[in-house]
Amino acid sequence: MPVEKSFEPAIVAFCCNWCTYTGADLAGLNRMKYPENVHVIRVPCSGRVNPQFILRAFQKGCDGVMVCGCHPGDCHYSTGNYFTRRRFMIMKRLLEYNGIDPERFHARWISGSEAAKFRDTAAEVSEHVKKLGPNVKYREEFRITESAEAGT
Amino acid sequence: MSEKQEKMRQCAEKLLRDGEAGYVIGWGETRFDDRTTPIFVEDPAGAGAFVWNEYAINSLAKYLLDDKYPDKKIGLFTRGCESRAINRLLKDNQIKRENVYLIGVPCDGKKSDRCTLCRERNPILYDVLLWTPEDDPPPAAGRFDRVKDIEAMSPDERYVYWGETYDSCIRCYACRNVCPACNCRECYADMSKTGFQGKQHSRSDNQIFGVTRAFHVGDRCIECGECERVCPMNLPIMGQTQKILKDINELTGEYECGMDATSENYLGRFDLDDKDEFM
Amino acid sequence: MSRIGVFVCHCGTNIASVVDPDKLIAAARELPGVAYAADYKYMCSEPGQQMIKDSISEHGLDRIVIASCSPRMHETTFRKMLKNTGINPYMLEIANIREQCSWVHVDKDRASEKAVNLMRMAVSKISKNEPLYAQTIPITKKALVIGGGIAGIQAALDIADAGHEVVLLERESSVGGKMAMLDKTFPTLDCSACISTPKMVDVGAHPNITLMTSCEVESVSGYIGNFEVGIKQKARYVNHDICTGCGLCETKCPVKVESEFNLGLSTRPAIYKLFPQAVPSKPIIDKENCRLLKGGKCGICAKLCPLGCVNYEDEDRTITDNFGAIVIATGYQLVDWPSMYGEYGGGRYKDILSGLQFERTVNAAGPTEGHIVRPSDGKEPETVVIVKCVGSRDPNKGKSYCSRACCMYAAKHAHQILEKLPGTRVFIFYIDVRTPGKGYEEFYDQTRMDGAVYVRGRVSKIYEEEGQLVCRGEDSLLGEQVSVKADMVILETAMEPSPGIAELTSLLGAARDVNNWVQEAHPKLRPAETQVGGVFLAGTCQGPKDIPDTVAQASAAAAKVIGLLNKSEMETSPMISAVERDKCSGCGVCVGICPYKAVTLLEIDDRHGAKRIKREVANVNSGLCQGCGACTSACRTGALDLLGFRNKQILEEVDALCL
Amino acid sequence: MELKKDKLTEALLLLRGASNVILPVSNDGAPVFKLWDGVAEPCLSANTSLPPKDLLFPRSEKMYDYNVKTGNISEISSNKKQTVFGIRPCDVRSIENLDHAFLESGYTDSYYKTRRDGLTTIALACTETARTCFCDSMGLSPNDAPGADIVLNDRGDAYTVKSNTEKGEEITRLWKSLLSKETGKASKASGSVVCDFKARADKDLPEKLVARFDDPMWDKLSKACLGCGCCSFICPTCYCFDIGRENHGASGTAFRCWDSCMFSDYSRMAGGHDPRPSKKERLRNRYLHKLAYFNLRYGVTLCVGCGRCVDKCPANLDVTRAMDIISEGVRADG
Amino acid sequence: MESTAKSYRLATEYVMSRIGVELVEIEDWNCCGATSAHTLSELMGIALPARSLATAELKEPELDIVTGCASCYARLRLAMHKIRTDKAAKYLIENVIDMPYEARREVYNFLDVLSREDVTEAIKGKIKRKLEGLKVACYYGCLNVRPALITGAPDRENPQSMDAIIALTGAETVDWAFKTECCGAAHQNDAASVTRDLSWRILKNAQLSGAEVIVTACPMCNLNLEMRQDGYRKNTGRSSIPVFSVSELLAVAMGASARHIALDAHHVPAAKALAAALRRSEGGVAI
Repeated sequence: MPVEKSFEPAIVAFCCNWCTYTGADLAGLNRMKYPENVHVIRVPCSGRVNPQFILRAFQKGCDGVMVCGCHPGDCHYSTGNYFTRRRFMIMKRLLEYNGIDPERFHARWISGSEAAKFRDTAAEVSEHVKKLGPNVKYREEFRITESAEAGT
Repeated sequence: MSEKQEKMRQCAEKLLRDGEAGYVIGWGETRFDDRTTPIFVEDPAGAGAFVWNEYAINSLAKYLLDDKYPDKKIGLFTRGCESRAINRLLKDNQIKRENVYLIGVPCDGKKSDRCTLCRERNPILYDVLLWTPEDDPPPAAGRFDRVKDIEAMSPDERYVYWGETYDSCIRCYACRNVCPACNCRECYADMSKTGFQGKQHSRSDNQIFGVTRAFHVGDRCIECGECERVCPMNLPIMGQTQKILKDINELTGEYECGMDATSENYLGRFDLDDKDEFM
Repeated sequence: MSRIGVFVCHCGTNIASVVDPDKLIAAARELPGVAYAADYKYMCSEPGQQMIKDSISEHGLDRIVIASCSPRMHETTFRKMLKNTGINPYMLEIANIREQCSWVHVDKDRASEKAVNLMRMAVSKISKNEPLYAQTIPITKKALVIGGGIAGIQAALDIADAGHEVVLLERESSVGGKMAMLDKTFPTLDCSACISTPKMVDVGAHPNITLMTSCEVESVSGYIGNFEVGIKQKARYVNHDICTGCGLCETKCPVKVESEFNLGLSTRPAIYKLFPQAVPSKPIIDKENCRLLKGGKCGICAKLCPLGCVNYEDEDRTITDNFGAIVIATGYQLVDWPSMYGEYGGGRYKDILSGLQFERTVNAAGPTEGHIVRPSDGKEPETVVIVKCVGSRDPNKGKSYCSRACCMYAAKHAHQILEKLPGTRVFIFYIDVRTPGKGYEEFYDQTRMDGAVYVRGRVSKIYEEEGQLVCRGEDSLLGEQVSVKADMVILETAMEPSPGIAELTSLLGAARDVNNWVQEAHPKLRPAETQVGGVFLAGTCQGPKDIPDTVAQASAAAAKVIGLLNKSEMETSPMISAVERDKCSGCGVCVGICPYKAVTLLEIDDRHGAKRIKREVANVNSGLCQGCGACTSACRTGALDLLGFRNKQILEEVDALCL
Repeated sequence: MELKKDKLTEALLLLRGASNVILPVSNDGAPVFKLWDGVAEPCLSANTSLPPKDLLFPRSEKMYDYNVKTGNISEISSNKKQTVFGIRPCDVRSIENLDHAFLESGYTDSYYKTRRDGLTTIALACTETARTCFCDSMGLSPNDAPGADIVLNDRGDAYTVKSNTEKGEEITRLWKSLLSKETGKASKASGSVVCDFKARADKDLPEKLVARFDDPMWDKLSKACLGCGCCSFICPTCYCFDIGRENHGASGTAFRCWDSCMFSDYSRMAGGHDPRPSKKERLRNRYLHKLAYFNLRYGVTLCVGCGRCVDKCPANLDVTRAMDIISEGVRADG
Repeated sequence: MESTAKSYRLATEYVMSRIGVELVEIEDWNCCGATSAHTLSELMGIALPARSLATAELKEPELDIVTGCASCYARLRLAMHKIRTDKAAKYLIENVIDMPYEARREVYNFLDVLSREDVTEAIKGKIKRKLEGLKVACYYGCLNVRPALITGAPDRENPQSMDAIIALTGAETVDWAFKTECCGAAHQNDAASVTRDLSWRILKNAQLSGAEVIVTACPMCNLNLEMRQDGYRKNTGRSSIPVFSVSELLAVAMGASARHIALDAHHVPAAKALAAALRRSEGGVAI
């Protein structure tokens, strides 16, 4: 068996434009370091994140998913994140109920000034997901069979 | 039994004869004694086709969506479960109350697994009540029992449980088509081009259908159990929606859908003091 | 097939020292739809932009991906650049490979790999982009100012002076607000009425201002530039068109009720002016207390009026008007301390006054003509206790916030007592003394020099014994219990938003904070705006503040309004929600979710089979929608989608990450 | 020839040595076709709730991989050998019908053909019928499966083995050591099974149906229909599919998967127009396809009378009602 | 209740038996640990009352609990509240007391019971003579109302329930400021001077507000307010003021004789004040 390359997870972070995306930019400005495997998708508001995006991410091969927005009360659009909170309180539980490991999905409030929190969250999620290994649950079938065939 | 059946036929006949309703939806017989099928009677003379027995199981409310803009009222035999479904449709702005004539028929329980969770035998909404209300069944202990059973499993066990369940799903969408909470003009699952739902029959896509549908109806489910009754593969579909209901109950207290036509759905509103786990 | 151009910026060495631009270029060329890829040292520079423009015409590109710094930095720059290239400015995506890649990673290979991922995500997303076009909306050149206190007066005057029409709306029968009730203003001690009444007269006389007193907002629809507001004109029972304000009617009215203006310290008739300097200086009849209107026999005022102004048949009316901008200036009220502080007697003791009651007492035009006397027996007090932070900074019983103005007016009250009744002993119980303002600290110092005794601690109980008020509390500096026998106690109570603020803000779609103050759009950078376009904020409706701050904010709000009304039309962002009516079933879940009331149900003509029918679908008002997308996530069927962030665009990004 | 029942496991193991064996096993008492693991007891008491059509026409099937940058396309085909054991006469006929559709009239579906060539069918004649069965009304017999490679008939303690094809002969050779001479008398009534229920499938049914294309009866018949795809997906002869793609950057995979003519998106065209806008048109199309169109094209009725749709329909619709109405000329509400 | 609060007990029994209420003593009850236990250990402070409550729940599952003592009330009520709201505490406490306790029934103080509509009605019917003109300061004690989260008392500063009960006797209650002020009973022994100051100012405010007698709803309060009066007299030069329990006034109004309810057991002579009032109203009825 060939020596396996150490597992690098693919993590997607849906970040609202006004708080978390700004916080992530600030982390850059401050030259903070976090793992390369966290990729930000910019959305106007965490309320824009349709829970179905999360399913799609797991299906297509993401090993971890984050949804980040402004703290409740600070939403640029005043109430968007209150809906986010309800949606993902329910969705997170539903995902876990369906067998997705709790550590693979995280929702977090990160403000535009909380660069360190963004860095820490990215590092923490990355580390957890790395420990769990590649996600196979909800993965697209054809690709799994393909890689399985390629492996044998 | 036959006395009630007679009342139903008389009521339907009168409605049709007086022109109060364009047609009446009820149950009619099939070639098997232990099965009925929904029938739609327009002719007063045909009212004799309605039957009322322990096999009058199918919920009729969803048929109202086939005829959302009727010229005359639609008569509908309405039990507890139908009435909650109608509240669902009213709340979702899918039908107009003045377009239906609800003939209340308190239910005596049917020979169906879907009735085991029933808590309202009597219609909570009707225009006429044909006979005295029945006693509601004792509060179903363990409304969420099976959800608890699944919650007790490990994540991997849960994945296997649902994975195997969805392996046998044939994606016939009977669950969706019978569900009063599934009242979209067009289901997201019928629009594979939008990218949310693949058409392929794979565990992954089946699971995504299951979870997405649960999320779409979870805070709106009236727990009528029709989805499970119609499933040709006997899948525990309500095990998903009830999970959401259970969580909502735990997060904000007593939550039940279809008890009125105005309460906002859980995910359609928020509370500043909602529990927060995302700090 | 789209023709995508990918441009990789080095940002000097900011990007190129960590991320290998060659790798990005090579990877980009492998991607479907990419027709051209190039890199440059500074894409945002003049030559960089020129290079992009040249490539567009040379390679026939129809959409552009730029891998560079954060889109928050240069998205607008590059959009502007595209304006004259024939490519729609929204056919642009930016891959953030600086702030979110080269600056946060060290390992060059991995960082380059991630940059490739981010670039690929942008390329995938842009393959689903579509041209977007900004709409323009006309602007009604007229402003509505809600609230006729000093904030509303100031805002109205500023807007009117700039040449725009203003309607100033006041719930009471006169403008003036709380400032008209005050005696003197700190720290200069100029007479409040002397500085506010001229402004009141000005708003009454300004050709551009329509004063609407005894009015309330009943309904609001529309959006920035185009509000339609229903205003309820409450019945006044006096025809103000002919009334001269002679005051004859007030003299013989047999009814005596507690005066609101004097906070119960005196009485007024049922036909009354709010106070002598009221603007408009014309009376109204209080229908709750008028004998005739309550069904009894009277009619004296009608008989007295030489002009026949009194009309007992008057009714509430609704007036509808259109406005381009709205200013909320509804002010504050003081908390109902008796219901919060049982330990202060819960309102049982007559000689405990609120700060505002004391203002009326010490005011020469007030019920005691400015004599500081006890309401119970009319005697001058020898000892006065002033308690600060009653209801403020008290999360257990009142509000957790600081009411900001009390420290200063407590000092002012002490000063006034010591000035008018030399030799009086004045004790001020305080938690902290906060004096951030010009001349404030000096004023406080002076008050202490004058003899006011500051005791650091809360008063735990006030009770009456032998005709005096015993104030018990702790002197936390001495660490001892203290007890002061006072003849009069003044409670400097907390401010809270005016009643009705919840209803008004929900009509306007504006948000409130946890304490019910109207929420500003941004606490630092947009303090005079709400998050609703075209709705602005002035004064204490936004939070406790003193007069100078109130006036400053009112002028700031006015400046915003003037800026808006000076335009004849405005551009709206095209990145807003859009409805696919075919898919929409009209369930209406989006309506309740929109914080801007931009989504409504609209009845449209349609067919159902062969039948012509009417059905309801969601409709997005492009003037109101701010593009948050919350509605789109709630739309099960996907009939609502957010332009610029469509479902399929985001899904493409997700897919592209997982290759 | 006959195969003693106590030799059945041995016989199946022999088969398993040569190909995958698919046979009905019990799933909570209901028989379902499964890839045999060599251990599970075959469950042969009744027909399976799902037909074995996915052996030839999988629910989802990869067709080819492609790359849009390079233009490369590589076809994917499966030529696994499979033997299905215990398939009933109706399902055997359904495979014959699928053969018509996929292999005849000028078009050969290569994906189907590869699988079909690799498939051997060992049928088991019915010993009793379910109450929803009406195969003998549809021109086939529960007692025989002439289209199968081998037909077994239950004789109590043994099965008679009849080979119809070369593939069948191969198996009898494989089983040689296990087969014995028929022991004359049948110990259990077999070969004389009839369906209790009769549908009215007269010879001229296709023409009659087509003639009544615009009959109001379709309205009546479809009213209770939920518009789900249950009947299509459990039907042994429904073979509609949709083709989709999974893209991964420049490369991707094309696949096909089952579709149902009862679905609202089935006949929707690119511009949004749908010639079958409501369930009335969809149900009519399905019935006509089963009972008329296929017959007019290939000379056999597509419906094999297995009764699965009658059994499983959530609204308890019954295809035989349409046949009755047509044959008797009665009105739908009569 | 057997010794220092004898008259409170006798009067309570008298009143309750007259209106047909049966009080059942909790079998094997134990000290609630009031005033000291919780300062030593929070757990002990809850476990002690919880044990008595658990016993009551076990032996008399259908009965609510009532106590005539403000301190006991505060402790019992806290235990009930804790069990109902804090699952972790419940688990811990049940382990300590080795008994299940679900807190199904309510814990009331004596005033709650007397204020029940049916009880008030019953008392009304049993009042035989009026204490016309007797000026009463109702002293509720701090722990009958505090902390509000636990007691649910509607008004912590100026409660009215006892005033309403006393009004039934024909006596006149005064508006005064110390209804719920701490009397310091908890520190009678360890900080006598604190207790002294606290109780003196209660006595003083009652007198200055025109009260002739003070009425309490707690034996500890009652004892404490009475015992401090010698010093009070000497130090302030004021006269002493009789202190009764709420039951005593009710009992007297219902016709109990002084001997009946051991009125002579009071430290501060008590019977005289009542006698005067009775004389005023009934024209010379002896007590």
